[in-house]
Amino acid sequence: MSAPKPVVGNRPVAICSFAQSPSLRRVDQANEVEMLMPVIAEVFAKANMTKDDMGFICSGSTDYLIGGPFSFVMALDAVGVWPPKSESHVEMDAAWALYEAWVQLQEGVIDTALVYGFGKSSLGDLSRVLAMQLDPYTMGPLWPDQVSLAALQARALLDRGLSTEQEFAEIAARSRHDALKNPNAQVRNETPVAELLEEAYAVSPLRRHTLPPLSDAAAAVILVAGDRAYDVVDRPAWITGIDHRVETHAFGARDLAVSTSTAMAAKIAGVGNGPVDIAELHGPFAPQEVIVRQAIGLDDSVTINPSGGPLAANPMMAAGLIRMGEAASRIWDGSATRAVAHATSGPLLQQNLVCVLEGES
Amino acid sequence: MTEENLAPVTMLSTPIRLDYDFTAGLAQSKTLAGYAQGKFIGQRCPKCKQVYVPSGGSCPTDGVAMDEVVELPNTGTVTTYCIVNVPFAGQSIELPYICGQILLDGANISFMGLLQEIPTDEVRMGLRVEAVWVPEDELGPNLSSVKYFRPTGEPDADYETFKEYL
Amino acid sequence: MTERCAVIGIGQTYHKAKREDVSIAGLVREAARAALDDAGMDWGDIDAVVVGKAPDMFEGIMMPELYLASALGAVGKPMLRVHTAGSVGGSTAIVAAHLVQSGIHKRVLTVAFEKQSDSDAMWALSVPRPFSAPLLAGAGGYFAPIIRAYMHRSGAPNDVGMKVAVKDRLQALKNPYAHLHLPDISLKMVEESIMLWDPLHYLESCPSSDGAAAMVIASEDVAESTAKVTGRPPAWVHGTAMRSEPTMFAGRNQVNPQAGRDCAKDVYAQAGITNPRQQLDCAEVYVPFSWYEPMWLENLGFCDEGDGWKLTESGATALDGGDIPWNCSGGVLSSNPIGASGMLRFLEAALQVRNMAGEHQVEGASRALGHAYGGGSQFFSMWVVGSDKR
Amino acid sequence: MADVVEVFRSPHVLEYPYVRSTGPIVGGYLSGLRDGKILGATGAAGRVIVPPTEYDPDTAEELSELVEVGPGGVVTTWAWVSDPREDAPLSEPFAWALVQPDGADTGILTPVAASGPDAMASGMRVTASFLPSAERQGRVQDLRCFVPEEAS
Repeated sequence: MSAPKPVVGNRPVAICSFAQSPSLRRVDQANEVEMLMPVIAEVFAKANMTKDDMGFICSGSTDYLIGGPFSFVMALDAVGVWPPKSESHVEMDAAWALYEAWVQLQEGVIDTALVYGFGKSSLGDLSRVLAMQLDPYTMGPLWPDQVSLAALQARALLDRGLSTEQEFAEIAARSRHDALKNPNAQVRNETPVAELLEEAYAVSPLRRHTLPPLSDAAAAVILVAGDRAYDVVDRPAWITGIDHRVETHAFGARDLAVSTSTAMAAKIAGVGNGPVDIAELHGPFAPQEVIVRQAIGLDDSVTINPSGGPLAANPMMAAGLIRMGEAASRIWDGSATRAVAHATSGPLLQQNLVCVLEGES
Repeated sequence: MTEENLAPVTMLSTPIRLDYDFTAGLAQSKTLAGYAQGKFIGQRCPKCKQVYVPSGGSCPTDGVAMDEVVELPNTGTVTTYCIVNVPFAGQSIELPYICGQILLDGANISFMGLLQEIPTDEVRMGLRVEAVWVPEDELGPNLSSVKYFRPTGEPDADYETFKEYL
Repeated sequence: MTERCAVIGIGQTYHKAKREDVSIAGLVREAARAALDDAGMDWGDIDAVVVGKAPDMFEGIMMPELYLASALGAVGKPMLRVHTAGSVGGSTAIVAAHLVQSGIHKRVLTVAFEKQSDSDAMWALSVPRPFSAPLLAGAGGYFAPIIRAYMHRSGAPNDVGMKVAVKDRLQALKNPYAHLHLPDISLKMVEESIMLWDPLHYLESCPSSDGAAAMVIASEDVAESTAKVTGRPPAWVHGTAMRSEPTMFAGRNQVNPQAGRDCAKDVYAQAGITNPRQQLDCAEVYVPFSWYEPMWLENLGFCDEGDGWKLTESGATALDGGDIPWNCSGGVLSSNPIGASGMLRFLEAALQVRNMAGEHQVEGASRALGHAYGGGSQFFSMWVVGSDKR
Repeated sequence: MADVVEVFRSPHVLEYPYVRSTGPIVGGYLSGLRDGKILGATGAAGRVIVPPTEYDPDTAEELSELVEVGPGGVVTTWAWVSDPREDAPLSEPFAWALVQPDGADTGILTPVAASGPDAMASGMRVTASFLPSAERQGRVQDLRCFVPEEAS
């Protein structure tokens, strides 16, 4: 057995364990630490490892979900960083924490890393919280809500003839259907497309089914470099390419119907170097899935979001990492040999990460 | 129509208000329920056996839930302290005042508490103190139920007994 | 394999209580532009951007690096945002260094900032949460009892902290970027300043500043070719380390935290340092309250436990005549844009070994430590830089 | 086990009156709005960016020249809000839109006051509607919204 040669980086690194808490509209019995703790325990148990086996720990979270500074500090108690650990945190989706850990693993000094992310959308008014991301001088004071902004992007896509409301509904129906097989998903049902299209607009042209749910959840992943990966899992999900890019924040100066940063990241990550079996995409709103899929260059043969994707569960700060964990799971169980995972951050797909995972064929 | 003689804009006021529905979580709620009854409720880690009060939900060194509830007494020791002379937002106590790190008897961690009924120049490390609770009808699920700590009059604790908790 | 990397560009703002002449973008840009100029580069030369700052509540913008992407020339590039509390300026530089050491990129711009005047630092650091303990002591009140514990343990005389406060402010007079320039600083002036959190006087505490810091970190080949063009030497990174421990736990040594000792041990091992006092020429160490100089002298192994105050008292840590000068720039006690404060330490260490520190240059400095810490003395980041490759 | 303990909940308000220094470009834009004018910045290759950014969105070069654009413009994309949130800029149903003012090459995020979704279309002409001059304070809200051109 030998790991496929990576396109980006020199050292093969694999996702070897993944755990997540069920996405719920409101996790009330647990604070952030309590929501995270069982997830950390599970990700270690699955790998038959402990915190003492970790060379590095990196997390992703944001203070505005809880409305107070240093939420990542409290969360550390879910791991128990004692004796002291080499540890870092990004104020980004944990997919970028995984990237930071992957970079360190490239150097060959350490072989293992724990990555986790958590977020509770239930505590605040997420639309208003996310308005805090906007240019504080010219956009923030208007408090535009995230659904309206996504609707602007959806209209740009429709106007260009690149998608249809029918397609949005098909994406939602497929996501809910696939989520039936995912016990951690939140929106799981069989709803005919025709029925979805009868729903009223939340913000036109977005009907309610095109919106991601508000979710509370946490997720964690263990990365292992080199042959040690085989000690943890029979068929490691090797990261053969990973890259991320950002666009301008001035989205009035962008073409909203396309995602140039996703396309760039996909190219550098080498998505086009071989066939893709499945892709886990983090376009939280249905039209954004269309944009991301086109940017990555995935054709109709690729199974999109077999987990149900973000339309079935969208815990902030963890949803991107969950895409990577879900994609890796398909490699482990043999249902895919080459998978793509995508994560996004910022208003209207401003920043995007693309990762290619491969198992030996 | 135009006011050409106005000075150019250089400053912008952007008030922010976000509303949250905060949840304390399971472990913290046990401690909070104790405050509402005028009691200190701590939790013991099943692995390291240390007693934490208040508890945030997990043992900070072991990363496991602390399932065992431990009721702690009203008395403890001041491990260290500072005297606050600076006014800041949200403060409601007359300056100067003493903030002590209080190690309750039977606990393995100290927390910050207000010290009263002792002049600022008489406070010292090792001082024995007890909690004074607010009247029963004012008790609530928060540390404000403890009005303050005051000296018990016992001899000071030996430095050796609390030096591990600094 | 860990590839060699070096600092080839350095920039910082003029730190002030309020930088009302610029927006947040204007502030970070000032430092970033200066770092590019130093490296003889332009925006297009940069492969990736790593941004760091402390809590977003200082500026009231969630993930402000998103809004700053164009100002930092990050469009079309990878951009990361680090947040590790007060140590973040150091951690950010370390993340940037890893992007080069891993062989992923060759030229990385790293920037850290805080524009504290947009709000109030005391408020932002301690936004009260429901059910949490009432706000009893304020920011400095967290550290004052720990300082008292140190004084008790070490038997240090009461005036050691005041000596640090004077020393660092005198050194700040030699740094044009420093926020506080107090030409009349004296022990008497510190002693007569208001006692904020007994045992801490007002002048023994850091200011609240607006400011930014930036560096260009490059691979070995780029560093060498750049130096040939600019004539300015690189600062080679000899080692980097980060360590974290929980905020509170039973038996925690808050005076001399294990995470700090472990972090120092790791970074010294990478840099081949066995005796930091002898082998380092100077150090830039995060000292936001005066007493943290003697405490960190011990934590970082510059002396035995309990002896830190003796080094300070002997003048060993002074730029003027000391054998191991600490915080020649004036340190955090003279400029404190929180998110940037750690990077300023890292950057000042690099300036010293490049022999570019101007009036506060330690003559012939060839190896220096940069240090940052944060949270409840629980997050540490450190690097050792040198004028020669290692 | 979990259901026997009462889990405490509490409202929590995060509130602060941030005051920001604008720098000359953003300050120039806000001064213009106060004067009832829309200003853009001349960016790389002569592209006019509005609201003006201090640095070119693509090339990062520093921008310094402000030029007046609008008040008329074109809707490039829009979203109909039939049930405005409490914090929405208009209390009646309205459209969020990107409007590209005449003479500009990018869009402003702005409310458009229209009678209904049927009165909205990408490509439609709109014109700026400012607050009365006495109410303008030098902030983005001074540009109250855009309105369909025939209705102005």
